Parts: sequence; structure tokens; C-alpha cells
Amino acid sequence: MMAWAAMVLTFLALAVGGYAVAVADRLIAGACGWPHQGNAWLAPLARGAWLYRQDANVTEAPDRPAWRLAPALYLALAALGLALVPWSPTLVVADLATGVVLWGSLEALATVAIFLHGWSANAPLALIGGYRYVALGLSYILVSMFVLIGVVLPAESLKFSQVVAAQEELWNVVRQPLGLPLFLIVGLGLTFWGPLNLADSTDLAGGTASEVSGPPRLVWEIARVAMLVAFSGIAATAFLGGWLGPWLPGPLWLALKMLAVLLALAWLGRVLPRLAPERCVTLMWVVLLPLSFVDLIWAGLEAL
Amino acid sequence: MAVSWLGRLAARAPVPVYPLLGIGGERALYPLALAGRVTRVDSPRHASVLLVAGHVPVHHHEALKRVHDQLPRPFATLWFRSQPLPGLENARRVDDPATLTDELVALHRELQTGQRGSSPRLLPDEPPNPWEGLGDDGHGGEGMMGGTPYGRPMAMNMQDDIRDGLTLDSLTFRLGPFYPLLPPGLAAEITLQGDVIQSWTNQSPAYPRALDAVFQTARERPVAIAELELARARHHLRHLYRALRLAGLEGLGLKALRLARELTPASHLDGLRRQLTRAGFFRLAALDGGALDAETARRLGGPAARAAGIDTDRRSDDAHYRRLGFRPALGRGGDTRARWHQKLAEIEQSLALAGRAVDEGDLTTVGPGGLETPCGPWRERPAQDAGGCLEALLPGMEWDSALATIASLDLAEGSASPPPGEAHAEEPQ
Amino acid sequence: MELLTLLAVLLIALGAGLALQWPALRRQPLPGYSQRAPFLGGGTPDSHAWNRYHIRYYPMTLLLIAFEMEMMFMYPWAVVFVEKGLMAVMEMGMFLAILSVGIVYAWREGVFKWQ
Amino acid sequence: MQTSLFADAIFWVLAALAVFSGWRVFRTDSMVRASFFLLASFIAVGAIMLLLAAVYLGLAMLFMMAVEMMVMALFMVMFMMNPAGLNPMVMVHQHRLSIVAGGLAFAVLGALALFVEFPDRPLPAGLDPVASLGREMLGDSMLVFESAGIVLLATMIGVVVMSSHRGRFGAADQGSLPPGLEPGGVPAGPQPDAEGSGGHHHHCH
Amino acid sequence: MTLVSLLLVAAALIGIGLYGALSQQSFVMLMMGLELMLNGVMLAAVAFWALSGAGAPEGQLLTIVVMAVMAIEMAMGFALVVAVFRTNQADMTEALGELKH
Repeated sequence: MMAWAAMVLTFLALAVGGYAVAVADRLIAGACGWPHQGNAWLAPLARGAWLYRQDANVTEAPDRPAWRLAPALYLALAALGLALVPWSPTLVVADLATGVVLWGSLEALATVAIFLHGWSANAPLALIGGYRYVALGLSYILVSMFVLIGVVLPAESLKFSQVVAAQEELWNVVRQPLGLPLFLIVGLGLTFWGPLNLADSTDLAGGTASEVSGPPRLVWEIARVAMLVAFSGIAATAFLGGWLGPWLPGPLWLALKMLAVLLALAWLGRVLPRLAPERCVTLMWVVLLPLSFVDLIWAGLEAL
Repeated sequence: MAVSWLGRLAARAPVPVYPLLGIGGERALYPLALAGRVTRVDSPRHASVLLVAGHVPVHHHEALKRVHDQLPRPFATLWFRSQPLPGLENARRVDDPATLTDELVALHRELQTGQRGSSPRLLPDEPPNPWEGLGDDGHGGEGMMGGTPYGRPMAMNMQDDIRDGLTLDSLTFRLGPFYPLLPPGLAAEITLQGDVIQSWTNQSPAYPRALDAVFQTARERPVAIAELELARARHHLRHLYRALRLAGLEGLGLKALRLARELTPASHLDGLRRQLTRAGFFRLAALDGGALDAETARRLGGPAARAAGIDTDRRSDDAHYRRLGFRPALGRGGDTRARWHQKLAEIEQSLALAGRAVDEGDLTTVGPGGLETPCGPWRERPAQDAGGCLEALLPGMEWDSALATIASLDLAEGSASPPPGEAHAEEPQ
Repeated sequence: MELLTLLAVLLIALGAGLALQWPALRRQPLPGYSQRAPFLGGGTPDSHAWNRYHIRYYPMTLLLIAFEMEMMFMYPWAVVFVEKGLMAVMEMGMFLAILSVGIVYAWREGVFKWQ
Repeated sequence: MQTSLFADAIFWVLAALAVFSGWRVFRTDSMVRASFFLLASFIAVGAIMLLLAAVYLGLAMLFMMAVEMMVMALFMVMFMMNPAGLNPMVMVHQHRLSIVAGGLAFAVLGALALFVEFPDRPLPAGLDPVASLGREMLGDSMLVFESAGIVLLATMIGVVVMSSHRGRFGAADQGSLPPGLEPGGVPAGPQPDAEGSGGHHHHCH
Repeated sequence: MTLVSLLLVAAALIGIGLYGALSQQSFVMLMMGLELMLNGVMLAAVAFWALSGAGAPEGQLLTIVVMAVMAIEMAMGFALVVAVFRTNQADMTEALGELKH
């Protein structure tokens, strides 16, 4: 019954973590020069209540099933991602023999969900946002896979629990110094956060979400923070030693590490300008992909 | 009751406001951006309150109604120094910028707690073209591409692509005059293929932007150089805020606004410039492109011309400026990036001039004569086609770099005289 | 067992995402046409937005398909990497070399630029 | 191989999903929906593979097909008139023949499945599919593995040559203006020396 | 979930795919039909591997090869579509005939 306990823990982490992201983002915004927006602890909840009460917008001839499905799908992908994260050697929802591959698949499917969100509205700005995101989504996925294969090498397994166990002596963040920075960039892309927010950007008046209001938008925003949480869980597992740590129980260690990754992402999202799509693609393929090769070779030589 | 409990919670949310800026509406924008409890949103779908700031000319009332109707219920409108449209008798009007935030918060709370009904729709509930029951399948369409399925025709191939020779469909629409990322009032008919602009035709120019009163005074009598230069720096800083917000660096933009609000001759730009560089604004943001040719740059004048290396600045003619060691700062290239380097350099120059002018015993300008406003040499009649350069400049650019280019240009010709209906409005701080 | 729990997670999350939208969508009547017009800052479109969209990065997507195929081989390779030792290193070297050649060639052809 | 009733039920649901969405691919007007119906079919088959303990292939199917179908959707929308199917359309030829051929294929293959005796040799216990695949790839089937690399490289070069604007078949350059405004790079217009041989260096910044 | 039921599902997929590949006028849709057929082939391959092949690694390898064929077919197919479209501004299968000169 460990798996069912872990499932409760996973959904709890999604909810609490998502709330923590929203609060942290506001606190960081305050530190970065935004005016005080009222109680940072209450504001995410109040905003959620407002979105829930707002009418859901409909455009003239949208693809309605897909439009409503896309946010839910993105949320489901986030939940599946977090379900792969082991909270302790035994406390895990699904310690799949090929967990790393499943995470790669989730990233690829996330691109589909985000594209669908932009496409279905049948509105010019949302459409541009969706297409633009695909350029990014199809570029970062390779970087992500290479970096994660790097952590698989010493573990000799595609299981996330093995990946953690292989970090008993030394965390991957030290062993493969290029890995975590590259993976964090992937995380920014996956959640279209800050500099890589090509989907819902300012210049498109909200991009894929520009025509969305009310409960669907609430689900979309929840899904986005949930994806941040799931990503931080994977990042903490793959690079920061997951549940490993002295004194405290494993799940707590993991939660702390996830929080650290979340804070880093939230901060990065606020301090960097948005990249031009063309430059994103070139950056991913010409700079980050070769860097992930280097990371892989480094990891390989180190593992032997 | 669950709903009222949710409503009370929702009432405490930061108020999402869609600011629709009319003539002189920007004076409401800057205090609002720095005010707490209010979030500025870019799409009416994300807003709870529509803030109409400033006078909206009659020929834009239709567009105003369109934006108004696009807010999902429940929503309210607040009119800042603007007359509510007929049909919105229940709307609230406010003229004092100091109470603006409180009014917005109050409106939102009333909406959420049910004390106020949602604003009524202004436009008739009709499809753009009749479609129901028409056409082959009763949805308005005919054949594969014909008819008006669900009320609109389908996008069709209109022109050859400007870049790679694959001719696919082009998408034509009119943007503005209230698109939040364009200068208020600027409306254009745009044709896109993908996200590359194929053609850009201006439909209405940007509303004139009120310059600081000191520029008007400087036309008539000598004014303190310090005051003039601070006003200039303030203008540029606010401009910087708009561009930084577009680039995704709103935090730094707000710092620029704060700096503009508290500007003194002793202020300096070093901190902001350092943060901009460190954040990678010049390297990462979409600042490539948008290079003006020499002729256009000369016609636009001001920082845009100087960024292209054209030595034009009326301040050079002023003996007192020369005494302060003034020499126009010149840039190179004349593209979007060069314009921002230029603007930052000019802000620094203005602050330095202001400081030196104070040291020299509050030096004044020599007197009436050629005046260099922040957007170029003073013109009696604002050039109506300041945005005309866009039609040649933007085709071939991607959406984001096109918007970044527009944001780097002062397309709203500065009018030193206050806009109509705003004769007694003072600059709110 | 793992698949079962994963399925449960999928269904719960998907269900929650849809359920949150459901009551609001049922309760609310279809908004009027004036609200449903696409937002263009007060402007209007000529046509539906759906069109034969000119994707500017299409050569990159084709490159990616070929590249992704290589990823298929990488995962099993990674699992036996330590076991196979030097031979696996050579394999990896060859693979990365091939991929790099592809990328460099594509880059020189300007594939990553907007077409 | 004994399977629980529950797994059987899930299998039939997935099988129905795979076949149904495969069918919908050719029965929907929207190109995007068609692509993603096909993706759904692939995902269902991938999930069936997972049930069959092909833990790697089932998931590899997911990430391969998610990307491929995304690209498929992009190209569908790019090149098909009326990509969203706002007007219903039927773009088929030799319809009857196709139905007969499809039905025939199903009948023949189905008969094969029903009437041919296949040996019943389930997976050995304790088999690690991923590792066994890896060993095979680095052992006996090395040649397949290596030639795949070369073939894929050839594919990469082929697609670049064919699809890129400056490629060998980029004959329709007439009518396109050199942009000149392109951010900081060489104009993308027709350039006589730009073709494959490599005298020209296109910088991406 | 027996071998027979798996093969029947695979046969259904192949049948539908064949129908699509033969009937669709558009080249891109034709490719979808091919993909669906290959989908069925992969399912059959994995079914044999799991239930009849005693987990011989060649079964998995076969699936991977099919997937590679699919990827190559797609990449080259789309590149061809782009090339054809450049000259003809159409993507119908009929237009491909003109490539043959």
C-alpha cells in the first residue's frame, strides 16, 4: 500500500507545491520591484476564487473539446511526472523500470497540450503563441533527454530510484556540473516560464491564454504551476540526490530540494528578458545541445 | 453559502485591470503601475475592471465598444477623465488620480460581493456575417473554402510570402487602437504569414502624448535647464518602462518608473543600467532589426536620429547648453538596440546636464527659439505620419521584434500643449 | 501494479482538470457574438484565424524527427554503458560524431533560422 | 502468460481506443484533430505494449510519436487547404476500392492470426527488456545499430537539402524578395554560392 | 489479452491504415495511413516478442527498426512535400507525378 500512500503524498505535493510557487513568485516579484499586491499568502487563493467565478470565454468557432481538454491534459502530465518521483526507497507511486523515458515522453506530450491550447481558440494571437511554443518545445526536448541520459549512465538503470541510489556518494549536481543548469533551462521551457515564455507572452497579450478566462484559465494556471512542481521533483531526484540526506526523513529532504529548485526557477523567471523565438531555437540547437553532448561525455567518462 | 464565501475571497484578489488608454491616458498608467492591489493585464479576457483613461475620440468609439464587450462577465468600467459612453450610465467616473486605485479596488469588490451588476453589452449580439442555416451544411460554408462558416470567411492565400517563397495563407486583421503593446491610438491593418509581417498599413496615428508643461513654457521664456532636462529624462524613463514590460522585464521597468517619479539632479542611472546589462536586456531580448535608413531617421528626429549617427540636436544651438559642455550623444546603426543605448545615454546626459546646471547657479536656457523635445525638434504642428515609417520598416520582421521596434520609437508625436479636454490637468505624481 | 497506480494518477488529474471546468461551463450560457470576437485591441479580423500557417522553422522539425530516432538507441545504450565499458564509449563517440555532423551541416544551411 | 481480468479489461479498452481513433483519423475534417487522433492511436498501442511488459518500447513509442505527430500536425496545417475543417470536406479518391482493400487486408491478416498456430513461448521470468536490448545493440546487432546512425545522418542531410530554403530543390525562389531586414544575418534571398558545397557560412547568432 | 486478440487488433489497424493510404488524395494524409499500418506492424511485432518469441531481443530490435523506418519515411516525405509545394503550390498526390519528369 506504499504506492497509494505515495499517491496521496504526490497530490498533496502538487497542491502545496503549486501554492508555494504562487506565493514565492509573488514574494520574489516584490523583491524585484513590483508594488505590494496585498497579502502574498492570500492572493493566490483569492485570485483562484476570482477566476472560478469569472465567466469562461468562448470564441466564435473554437475547437471546444480540445480547448477544454488541453489544460486538463497539461495538468495530468504534470501529475504523472510527479508520480515518478521516489520520496524514499519504497515510497513511490510508480517506480517504473523506464521512468526516465516516461518523463521524456511527458515533455514531448506537453508540447502537444500547449499547442492544442493555442490552436483551439481560433484567434490570431493565441495561434501565434501556440506555434511559437512548438518551435521551443521541439528544441529543448533533445537537451532534456541527453542530460537525463547523463544521469542514467552511473545508475545503469532508467529507474528514478536507481538514479537516486547511484548518488549515495556524490550528487549528480557535483558529478555532472553541466547537467542541472541545462536541465533548469529545460524546465523554464517546459513551463513556458519567464525568459522562455513564448506561449503566453506579453507581446501576444497572453498568447495561448489570451482568449481564455474563468475556470479553464484557472485550470491552465494550476497546471502550469503543477508542471513546475513536477519538474522540480524530477530535477531534485536526478541531480540533487532525491531523498538522500542526513538527519531528516527522506520525503522531507526531497521537499526541501524541490523547494530550492522552485525558488531558483521562480527567480530566473523574473530577472531575465524573454528571448526571441528564432534565437531560442538557435540557442537550443547550437549552444545547449552541444553542451549537453559535453555533459554526456563527461558523465560517461566519469561513470567508467 | 458557498458562492458568497468564494465571492468574498475573490474580492480580496489583486484587481486585474485592463487599461484602455485614450488621449492623455498614460498619466493614469504610471501611477497605476506603481500602485499595489492592482494588476495590469494585457487582454480584456483577463480583466475584472476596464479602465478607460483619457479622452477617446468619437471615431474610436466603435473600437472602444468592441474591447468593452470582450470582457467576460462579471466586469465593471471605470472612466478616468473620460465621459462614459451612452448606455453605461451606471459606470463610475473618476478625475483624481489619487483615488484611482481605491476606486478600482472598490469596483472589483462590489462586483464580487454582488453589490454591483456586470456592465451591459454595448454592441448588438450579431455574428460578423449571417451563417445560421445558410450554405451547404447550415453552417454558412460553401464548398471547401467558400462561404462564411460560423460567420467569417476563411483565411485564403492573398499574397506571395516575403521570405522563403512558400506561399501559404495570409492572415489579415486590424490591430488597435487599444492594443496594449502599441502606442495608444495607433491602429494598423496587418497581414501575417506565420508570425512574419507581410504588410503593415497604418489606419490611425498614435494619439499625441502630452509632454511636460515645462516644454511649453520653454517655448515662451527661459526655463531652468535642470528642470527641462529632468523632464526629458523622465519622459525617456517612462518610455523605457513600456519597452521593458514588453521584453518581459517588468520589474526593471517599474524601477525605471520609480526613478522617473523621484528624479532629482542628483539621481543617477548607474544602478538601472547595470541591472539591465546583467539581466541581458541588450543581448537576449528581441532587439535585432528595426534599423532606420538615414532619411527616415532624419525625419523622425530626436533620439531615433541620433541613434543612427545623425548629429541633430537643437540644444547645440543654445549658448548656455554649450557652456555646460553639451555635445549631442551619437549612436551607431540606428536599430532597436542602438536606440535603447542612445536613450540610456541621453538619460545619463540629461541628468549630468541638470546637475551641472544646478551647480552653475540654476542656469536657464537662453530663451525662446529652437526647442529639442524628448521626441525630436519642436514642431508647431505635430507630424501626423510619425508612424508612417512602420509601413516600410516592419514587413519581413517577426511579430516580437516588430513590436520591440515599435516600442523603441517615439511614434506618439509629443505635443507640448495639453490634449483637448485636458486643459487643466496637471501631471500626477 | 505500477501501471495501475499511474493510470489512477492520470485519471484523477485529468478528471480534476475537467471537473473544475465542468460546472462553470454547464451553468453559463454561450456568450454573445460581441464578446466572442477575437481580441485585437479593438480591431477586427478579416477571416478565421485558422489558416495554412506558415511555420518558419519547418526544416528544424524534420531534422528533429531524424534526431529523435537516435534517441531511441541512446536509452538502451545508456543502461548497458558501464557493463560494456570501452566499446560503449566508442559507440557513443561515433553516435555523437554523426549527430554533430548533422547539426553542423544543418546550422550552416541556416536551418535554425526563421525561413 | 496469465493475465488478470483487470489487465484484460484495460487491454480491450485500449484496443478499442487504438482502433477507434485510428478510424477517426480519416473521418474528421480538422487536420489537427486527425493528427492527434493518430497520436491517440499510437499512445493506446504504446500502452498495450506496456501491458505486454515491453517497458521500453511502449514508452519510446510515446515520445517518438508525440514528436512525430506534433510535426505531422504542423505540416498538415501548413499544406492542407481548410486545415481546421471549418467546412466539411471529403478528399478521397478510389473510395470503394480502398474500403475493399482495407477490409481484405483485415480479413486475411485476421484469418492468419486465428488459424495459424504460433508457438506459445512467453517472456522468461526476470528478463530486463531494456538491458537485453542494449546488449543486443552493442553485441550481435551492432551492424544494424551503426548503419541506422549512417542512414539517419543521410536522412538529416536529405531533409535539409530538400526542405531548406537554400536547398537544392528550392527552385521557387522566384517571387520572393530578399528580406534585407533579417536580424543581423545574411539576407535569406537566393544566393548562387550558398548551396551545399560549403563556401558560404551562414551565421546563426 | 492473448496473441490472437493482439494480432486481431494489429490487423484492424493495418486494415484501416491501408484504407487511408489508398483513399486519401492528400500526400500528408496518405502518410498518416502508412503510419497507422506501421502502428499495427509494431503492435504485432511486440506481441510476438512477448508471447511467442520468448523475449528474444531481435523482436524489440525489429520494432525499433520499424519505428526508424517510420521516422525516415516521415522526414523524407515531408521534405518532399515542401519541395513539391515550392514548385506546384499544391500537395496532392497527383502532383507528385510531375516530379518524375
